[in-house]
Amino acid sequence: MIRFSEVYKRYPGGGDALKNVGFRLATGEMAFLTGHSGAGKSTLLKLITAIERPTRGQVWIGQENISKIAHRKVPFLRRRIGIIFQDHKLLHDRTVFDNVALPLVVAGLRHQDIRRRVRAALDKVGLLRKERNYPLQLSGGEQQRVGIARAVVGKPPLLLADEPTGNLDPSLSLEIMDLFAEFNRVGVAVLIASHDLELIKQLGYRQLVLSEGELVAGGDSR
Amino acid sequence: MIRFSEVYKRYPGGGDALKNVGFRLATGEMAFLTGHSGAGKSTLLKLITAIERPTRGQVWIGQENISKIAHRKVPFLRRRIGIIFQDHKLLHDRTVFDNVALPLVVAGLRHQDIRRRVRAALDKVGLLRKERNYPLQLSGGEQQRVGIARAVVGKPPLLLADEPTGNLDPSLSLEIMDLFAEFNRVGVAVLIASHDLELIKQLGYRQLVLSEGELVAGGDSR
Amino acid sequence: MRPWLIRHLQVFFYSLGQLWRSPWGTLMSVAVIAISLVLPTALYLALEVVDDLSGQWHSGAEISLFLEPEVSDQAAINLAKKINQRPQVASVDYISATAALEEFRQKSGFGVALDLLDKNPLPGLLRVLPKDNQLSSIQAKAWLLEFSALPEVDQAEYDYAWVQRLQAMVQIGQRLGLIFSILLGGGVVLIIGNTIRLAIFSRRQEIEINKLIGATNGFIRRPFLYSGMQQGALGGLFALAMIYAALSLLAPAVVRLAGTYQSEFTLQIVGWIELLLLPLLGGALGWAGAWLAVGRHLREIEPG
Amino acid sequence: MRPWLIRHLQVFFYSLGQLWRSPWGTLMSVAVIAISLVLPTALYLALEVVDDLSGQWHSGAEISLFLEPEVSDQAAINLAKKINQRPQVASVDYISATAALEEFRQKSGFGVALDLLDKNPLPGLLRVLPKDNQLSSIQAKAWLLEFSALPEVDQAEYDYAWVQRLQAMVQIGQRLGLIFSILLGGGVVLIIGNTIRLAIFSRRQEIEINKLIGATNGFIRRPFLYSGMQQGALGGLFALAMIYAALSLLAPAVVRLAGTYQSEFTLQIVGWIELLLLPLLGGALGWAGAWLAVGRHLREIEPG
Ligand SMILES: Nc1ncnc2c1ncn2[C@@H]1O[C@H](COP(=O)(O)OP(=O)(O)OP(=O)(O)O)[C@@H](O)[C@H]1O
Ligand SMILES: Nc1ncnc2c1ncn2[C@@H]1O[C@H](COP(=O)(O)OP(=O)(O)OP(=O)(O)O)[C@@H](O)[C@H]1O
Ligand SMILES: [Mg+2]
Ligand SMILES: [Mg+2]
Repeated sequence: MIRFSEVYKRYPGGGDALKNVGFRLATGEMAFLTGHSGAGKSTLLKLITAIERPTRGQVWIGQENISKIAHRKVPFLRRRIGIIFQDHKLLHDRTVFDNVALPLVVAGLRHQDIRRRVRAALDKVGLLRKERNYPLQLSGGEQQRVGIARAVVGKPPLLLADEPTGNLDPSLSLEIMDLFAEFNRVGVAVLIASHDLELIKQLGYRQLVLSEGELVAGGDSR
Repeated sequence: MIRFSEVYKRYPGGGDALKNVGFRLATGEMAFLTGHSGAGKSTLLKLITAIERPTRGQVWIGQENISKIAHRKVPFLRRRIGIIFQDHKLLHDRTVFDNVALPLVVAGLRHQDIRRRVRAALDKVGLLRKERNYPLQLSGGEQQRVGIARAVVGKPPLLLADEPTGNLDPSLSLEIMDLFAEFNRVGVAVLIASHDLELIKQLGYRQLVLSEGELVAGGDSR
Repeated sequence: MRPWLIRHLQVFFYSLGQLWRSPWGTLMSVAVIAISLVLPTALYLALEVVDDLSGQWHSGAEISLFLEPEVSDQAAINLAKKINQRPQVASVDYISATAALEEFRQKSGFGVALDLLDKNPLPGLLRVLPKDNQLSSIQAKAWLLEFSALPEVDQAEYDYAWVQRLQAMVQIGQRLGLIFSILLGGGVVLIIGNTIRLAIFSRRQEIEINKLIGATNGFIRRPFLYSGMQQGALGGLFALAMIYAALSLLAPAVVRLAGTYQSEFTLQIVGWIELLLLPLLGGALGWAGAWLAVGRHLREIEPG
Repeated sequence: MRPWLIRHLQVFFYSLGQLWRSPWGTLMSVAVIAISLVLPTALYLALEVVDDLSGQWHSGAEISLFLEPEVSDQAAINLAKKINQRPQVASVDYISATAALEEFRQKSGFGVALDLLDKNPLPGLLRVLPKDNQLSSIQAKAWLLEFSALPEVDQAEYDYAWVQRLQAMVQIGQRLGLIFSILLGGGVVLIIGNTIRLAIFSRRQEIEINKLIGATNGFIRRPFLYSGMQQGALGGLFALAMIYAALSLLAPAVVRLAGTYQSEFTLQIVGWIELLLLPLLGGALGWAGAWLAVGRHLREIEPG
């Protein structure tokens, strides 16, 4: 599903955020990405979604080399990936329903289908009764769950999450992780950046550990 | 320092976010505010900073009843409180230095003083070498620390934090909490909303526990 | 084909709804656009009116043929008919000596003085109006030579002063028209472009999120284009209303003025059908302005 | 007092820097403001020019006194002096019978015809120019009665048609002026207000954060006010340049036109000192527009 091969990322005017990173994530696999603050976790996820381009090396998603993907192909790449952001990235002037519906609207689904799938996704994160609210009327944890619903509503084969439980209490965090595991069981590949080591240990999936931009554990066995 | 007395908060079109909340936080005291997602932690902090007004009851900061504080007095109330937000709330088009300097500029300090105190605050959170960067060039944890530096730079007698370690790895979380404890030792009252029960237990300060808007532990002994 | 149409209609009504939800902002943008459309239109109408009036006044650019005193009315009329057959001549008027004196009396205000005359000192007169309104001075001289050679004609004259004046006025009008058109055409484009530009910035976050979720540039561009078009069209409608109001205010005064020239000119001449083009024009300009602004700024906004 | 001043200067240069950092947006806003300042100024200048020209043309609104044929030049001049002493009379011209014939010849274009006359049929003429440019028709009639009673005067006449025409023109000019002033005045306020309004929305987050940190409304308002003022002033400068360019383009044509009226009128009359007020006016309008927009929208933006 994902393959990094000798990937380097240097931001203009900064040191190397990623150094010689190589790993594979199989189709339908689930893994955690950990490491200290500033280790390069978010950077790695940004390379997968073509928000940033690698300075050197190659990033493959499925059969596609996205290190040099054409600009007009990027939207279609992103439609195949569900992304959950550290800071939710919700539209404050639209209801929860409209926020979750966004990927389906973008993909051009029919109105009835949108309605059905959005409600199913909201139900899964336990926010069906808040569908008419606006994001600012929700607590931080509720906003996070709206973001998760939006990421899964399009049934993408790959799910990326950047600290999805950062703002959730422990029991809710576990619930959300279970949700990811559930998606994983039906064949979705999942990669979650997190620093909740406790929880990760508990769940027992593969761990990719970054330190100072280098993959120090869980990468390709070379 | 802070006194809540029979405070109710109902948002328009929602249930009661806070119900009959009463507690005191002494000058120079440090406490944690915990509870499940949606319990009302952020709402409670918003009442202290006059972002929201209580539906019933009274909120006192020092000698001031801020349940009915006049609009033009609100800015001066907020200058006495350092606030750390769940989503950083940094200005993306200004450098780290300028972001941290903001409260001092607002208060009208002299240029030399601003420079000295900003660098001291940045040093404390370990970001002095990033003072010329823009927030988007920082990792999530680094942005969080910029927010902390901005909150403490004005040396306020009261510090509020809404999940300040939500996006930090455990060791950095501990560091940050130690930082708060340090401020507390020099006489600053600190109130931190967090769900990192592990860490809170470890630190051993008072805990105010909210559940469904009610204060179920750590409040006034009536 | 149908889902495609539905999607466009959705965006159309969505952006119309957005405009409706911020009525003050919409009103401001629309008013600004309307004003910038009113001004060139007013200029265009004014030029049309001047053109029309000057057509009625062109009689000044005529050639006067003073006939010999012995030429009879009948001979004069025959001559007039002969001249009228020339291809470049629009019309020929015969003014007999008696009629000339009468016109003279009225035109000059020297009525009393003329009563003192023993006999009519004026000759008969043929007024030749050329088809080409602005006879070049070379042409005019050729005509003068030719006409004065006719046996019935004593002398031929041409009102140079009037022609010069007219030409100078036309020149000023053209330059003014050029300057105003540039200013106002640029104004409309700038205003709509600026409005959309700022709208893009105030919806920066929305654009970023849409890009992250896999929206194509076309998808993101669409609501802005519709919004620009709708604002432009609304501006055009407002402009139409303003011009109608202005014409209603002006009409009585213009009719009074025209009356002093014995002219039956009224403002009804204004092309109502052309005015109905205003909303269409506004919509097209709005679309174009939005397209420019979106093209420039959409690329800048990338999620980081 | 000094730190206060320093803070204001800081904000001034900060917002100038902001403008400089987004040159395209600034250029657009400034150009839009400039255009909206140019148009009323052009109107004002045009009205000034017309006023000036019509002052030179007012000689049409005069009273003509036709003298009895037996009145000598000397007697006529004495009468002129006597009439000139009246308080309401601006000037009196004496045109002798000979001079009258000569003027006649030139004005009418009937030069040849007049050569046929045995003797000068025209009487001497006094042209009385009233001080009040627009003599009401009642006043005019009273004067006519009075003058025609003088023994030297054969008949007194007044050019009603010209007066009517002038009044109708003035009326149209005034109405046009009113309409244009309303449109353009409203335009300037709307444009600047709109620009600032959208600027506020695109800096919504900044405002929210500043409020959270304890900034007073005055503190938040200040950069917007400075920005509005600076944009307005820049717009005024641009407008000044545009008007200068337009005048340079127009001047030759106007001089040529004035030449046909034997007038020495040039566009130098235009008030250059008044034009220098444009940047000041622009700055003031910008400040006002920003103040309105900020006042309306600052309260809306509250951290939530
Ligand atoms: N746009 C950018 N420009 C310059 N430097 C950047 C940029 N984005 C990130 N960096 C730097 O790259 C390094 C890695 O950042 P990244 O956001 O990937 O860390 P992270 O592992 O996600 O940390 P956190 O857990 O705090 O979110 C950091 O040192 C950061 O300062
Ligand atoms: N502006 C608002 N309008 C309506 N309801 C609101 C608003 N803000 C919060 N709420 C509701 O009030 C309740 C308490 O919200 P609050 O943000 O205080 O929770 P929290 O304890 O901070 O949760 P979290 O840990 O997820 O941040 C929630 O049910 C939320 O939906
Ligand atoms: Mg990160
Ligand atoms: Mg919260």
